[in-house]
Amino acid sequence: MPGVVINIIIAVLLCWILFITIDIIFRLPEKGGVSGANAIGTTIAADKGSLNGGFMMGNIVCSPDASAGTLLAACGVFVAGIPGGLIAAVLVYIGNRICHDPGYAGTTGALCATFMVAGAGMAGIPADAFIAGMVIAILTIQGISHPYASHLLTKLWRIRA
Amino acid sequence: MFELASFNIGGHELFVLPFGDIVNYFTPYTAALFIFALIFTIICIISKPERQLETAFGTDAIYAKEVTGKDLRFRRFMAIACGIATMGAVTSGDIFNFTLFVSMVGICIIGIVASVKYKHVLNAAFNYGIISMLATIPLFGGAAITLAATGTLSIWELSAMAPAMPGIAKALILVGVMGEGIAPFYAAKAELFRAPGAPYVIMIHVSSLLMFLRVVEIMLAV
Amino acid sequence: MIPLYDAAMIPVYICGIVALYAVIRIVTEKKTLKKLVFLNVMNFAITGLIVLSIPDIMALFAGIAYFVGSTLEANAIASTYAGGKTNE
Amino acid sequence: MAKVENLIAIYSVIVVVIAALAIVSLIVSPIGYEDTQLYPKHINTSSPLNPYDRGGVPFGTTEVVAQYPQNSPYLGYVTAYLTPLSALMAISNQYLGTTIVSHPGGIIDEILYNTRGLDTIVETSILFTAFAIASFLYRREEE
Amino acid sequence: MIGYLIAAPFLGLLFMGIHRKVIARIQGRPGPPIWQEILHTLKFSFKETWVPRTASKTLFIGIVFVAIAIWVGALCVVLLGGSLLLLFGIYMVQKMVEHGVGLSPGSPYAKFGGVRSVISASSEIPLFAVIGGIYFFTGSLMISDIIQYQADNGPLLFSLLPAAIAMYIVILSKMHYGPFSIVEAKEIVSGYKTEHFGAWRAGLEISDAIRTVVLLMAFVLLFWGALSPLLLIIAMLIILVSLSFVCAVTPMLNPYDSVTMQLVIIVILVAWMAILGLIA
Amino acid sequence: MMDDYTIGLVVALIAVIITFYAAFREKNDIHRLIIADLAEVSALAIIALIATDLAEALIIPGLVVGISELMALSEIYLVRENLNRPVKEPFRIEVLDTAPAIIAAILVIYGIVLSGFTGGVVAGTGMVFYFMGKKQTERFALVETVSGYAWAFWIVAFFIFMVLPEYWFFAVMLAGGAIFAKVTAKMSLIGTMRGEKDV
Amino acid sequence: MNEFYIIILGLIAVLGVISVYIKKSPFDKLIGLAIMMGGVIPLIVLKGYLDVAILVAIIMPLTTIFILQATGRNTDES
Amino acid sequence: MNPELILGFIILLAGVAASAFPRERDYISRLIHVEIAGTGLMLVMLAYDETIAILTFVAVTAIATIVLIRVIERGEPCD
Repeated sequence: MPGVVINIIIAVLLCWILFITIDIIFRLPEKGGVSGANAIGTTIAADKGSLNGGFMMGNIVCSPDASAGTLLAACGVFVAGIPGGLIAAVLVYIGNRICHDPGYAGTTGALCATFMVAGAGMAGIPADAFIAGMVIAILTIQGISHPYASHLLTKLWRIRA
Repeated sequence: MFELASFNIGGHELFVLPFGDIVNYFTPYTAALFIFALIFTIICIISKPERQLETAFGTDAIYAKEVTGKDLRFRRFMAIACGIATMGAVTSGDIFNFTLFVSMVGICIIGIVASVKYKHVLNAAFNYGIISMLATIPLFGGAAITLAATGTLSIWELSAMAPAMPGIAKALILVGVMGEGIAPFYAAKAELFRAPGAPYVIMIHVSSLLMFLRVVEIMLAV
Repeated sequence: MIPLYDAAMIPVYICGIVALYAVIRIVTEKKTLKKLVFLNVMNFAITGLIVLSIPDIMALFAGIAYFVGSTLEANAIASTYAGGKTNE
Repeated sequence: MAKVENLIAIYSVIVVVIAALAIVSLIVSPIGYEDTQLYPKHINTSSPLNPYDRGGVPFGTTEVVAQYPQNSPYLGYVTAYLTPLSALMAISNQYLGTTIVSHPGGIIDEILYNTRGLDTIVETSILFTAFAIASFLYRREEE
Repeated sequence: MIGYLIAAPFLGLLFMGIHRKVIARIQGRPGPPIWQEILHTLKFSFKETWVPRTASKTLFIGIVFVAIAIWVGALCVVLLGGSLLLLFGIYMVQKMVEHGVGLSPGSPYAKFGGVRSVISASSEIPLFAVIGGIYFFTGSLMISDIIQYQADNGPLLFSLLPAAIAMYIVILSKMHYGPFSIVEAKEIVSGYKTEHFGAWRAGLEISDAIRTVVLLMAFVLLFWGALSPLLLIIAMLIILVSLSFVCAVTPMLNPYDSVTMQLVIIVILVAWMAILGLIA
Repeated sequence: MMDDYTIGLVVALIAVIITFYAAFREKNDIHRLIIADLAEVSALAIIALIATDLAEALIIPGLVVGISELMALSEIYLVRENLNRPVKEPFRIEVLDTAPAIIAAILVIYGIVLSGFTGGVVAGTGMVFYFMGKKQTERFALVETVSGYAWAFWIVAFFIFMVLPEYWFFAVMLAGGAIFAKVTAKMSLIGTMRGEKDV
Repeated sequence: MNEFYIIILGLIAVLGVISVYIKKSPFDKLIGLAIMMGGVIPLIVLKGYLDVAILVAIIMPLTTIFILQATGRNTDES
Repeated sequence: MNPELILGFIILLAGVAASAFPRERDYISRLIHVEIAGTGLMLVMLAYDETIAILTFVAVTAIATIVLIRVIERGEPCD
């Protein structure tokens, strides 16, 4: 029982770092990809938030990005090992095209996450811990407090820009 | 192989036409209804519509309304479809199949008048259409209750086990048929019947009356 | 005797509770666009639930179909709410 | 009764009354569910054809409870047959039952096309008629 | 059988003549001779025949043949002891015939006649009460079975009086000059028959004649039982004369009153059926 | 105590009563159309309670009747009110540029695998979505012709079943394929019939 | 295990229904619909009918998009 | 009675009631409420394992939606 909890905490940290890094590398916080993401960003900014963080949150809502890639790759590894992760990456690519997203953040995220989860599996952290971990990680960004999360994301974005 | 148990309603069966589980049959009664439908359908096929005389208001002029071209072909097609559906309904030996034919008659009735361009006719058609759509609830509901309560839909089997069909189902089917064929029974304003094109308009009346006669027979037989 | 919890079930519990939490946040949130952000959390959690319930390759497909579908839906709602294409 | 618009209200009242009577009579004396139904279901969750596995021999007979078994000597032929594609799906995965059975050959095809084929004919004719009405009106408006 | 078929039109036309004569006498007029209707029909048969220019030709002609055919069929059903339901089916098809005759020429008068015949669709509903009552008592709808039942248990006229009254009213609504004959009221010329001339009109008259015979005969057979031919004709005559009395002393109702009257009758009958059902 | 079926039937009948009560109070024609759509749901609920394979075979015709009447009635309504174009100015959202082609492809392929009526409707949904993303109306007449021939093929297949049952395999394939083509064609017509020529 | 799933999913579905009913704007109603489907689709998966679940998950957004075509852009400023 | 069936009945009744007595009288809300009833029906079918019926029903509902949308977007706004 405590082992499971520790596994999940480690998974949360790994997922969090992975998807934030990839999203920022792919310039998600720069601007909203579609008009919906734009609108979400400005709404969050108007509500005591920060604009760039808001754009990134809007992009996460409107298209499968690295966070979705991580989750789905974890799911893929959970059901079918590394091939499952690759299938998930392909499907995330299709999902990106469906959602009018020109970037490759989701696909890259899925590929990276596949190897990360598979590697962690050898180190003793099962894939289902990563699924739970990713859910908690996205909860910290999207689900607790939008102003703080957006400010945090904007700070991280400043580092890159 | 097939023996109609309730032969004292419409006579002994003359001819059986099996389509899988749905076994259509002709008794003297249904055969007579079938022939009526057939005659009126043939009349629809071969006759040209009349030119209805109308007086134009304000003048003494009398002009003839004509049904021509595409309109004519469309309405003839609808009337024929209506006739075929009626023939199916009167010979069907299966409750659900009967309800399907009845709802087809309901649609065809709307179709026959739908091409007329007068607003009041279209209004009547729309309202009857809504009713015929609402009437599918009691129709299908009645058939479904019959199936659940007796384990069969065939009129042959149902008539053999006599009062097995629940009263609820009978009432629902009766109301449903009334809804699909309500147009002629609400003729006080006679919107539908003012539409020109006598052979096709008569088809409306023929089909709903025959449907009604048939449902009375089914209700007595099962 | 059903145990109160099962160590292998902890991910499922986490997903379920997060989903429920997200739903409650959606229902209590006032602004439509911010609801969508919480909806995204719910999608993650439900996808996790789907995949964790049946470990099979088809469940992966189902999860991804669900996720992409609801993302598309969120995208469409947000874009329509914002008024469609801005340029042209 | 004076206006055609009120007809729907009148009809609704009739149906509401009958449905209310039906509920009352159901509560007083439930009509009960007949246990010997046609084409009953039996669920076998471990089969790849999950909700629709009815057993039987391909190209042979399958025991299905039809209304008139004597009427159709080929009853049950369609039920157990799998096309190559559906056979492939069946061995590759456990959870594709609906897709496999909906593919040609399966109990629903058997019922729809063979034993209750007339229903399907009527049903498609209804669709055809309604589309004829809709497309006729639509195209006349276009001109 | 053939003999009956040939005799029926003449008998019917004679009955119609008697009907007119009785009405005239009650109203204090001399009235036409009783063979007037026969002469009438013969005269029409030899007149020039044409089809109006606006008419739908096939329907205009075909409907006349349909009218004759259905009542010949009905006569066969009654004579052979067929299904009562079939007889009433034919009775309802008559409605469509009137409608078709009225609509086919395209003339407004005929059309009004046809539309009015549709309005009086409510007059058919008492028939179902009759059917239901008879089926309830005898357990069969074959006329032969009903006659057999009456031979065993006595006439149905007394045990099923309301049904008999309903059927009487149904016959009444089909008689000329009756209170419910709104389809041929004088304000719309000759109702649905306005445009049918010559041989077509003769055909319609013949079908009317056979109809009169069939309905009267069915009434006697259903509510009294089998009789020898002579007694049958006398019984039919008695009913006819009683009908003529009713026709003579009542005014013709206007369409809406007529429908209302029929609705009242329906309500009474349905109530009676409900009571019957409750007792059983 | 009541069994499952009776409880279900009571629930479904309550739904029917509510539906008809709504129909009784409603005076607006579009609202009436929507209620008619709701009515289909109540009707199907009663059929679904039977819970055999036959029930499914009955649900499918029920659905067809509902959708076809709805279509005919909506067209009659539009003709009666003389409504030719949308009152609101149309606008585009981004996903409609990319999503329809991919999703339509998925649905059509899956529909072909399913075949039969179900497949037809699934593929038809995909086609409707595809045509919604398109700007010009497509070749209406061609689609109609295809569906007409498909219907004829299905009738042929039915008679093979009834008259020459030994060729049942051929008949199943023909029926499944023909009904698929027919339904897909009919359904995709709805997409073209949306007819926004000015967009 | 199943009890947990069913309680959570049932709650989600019912909350979705309630939220559809009490919210006024059509957009909020559509979000409520999405919540409800989020409760229903896993129930289909739990029964083992994955192909059905996939199809429902694909067609559900289509229905939403169809409805969105008629809502038009947001008009109330809130 | 299995839980899907109970949930299905609840949602079906809730949906039918909601679309019969909507809080706002505009077409779109009513249409969305009809979707709820459809979902309830879907659950009932699921409880009885009628999966092909579910597939067909979902697709037909989508098409019925667009048919109604076609009317709504051309009709007069109602209040």
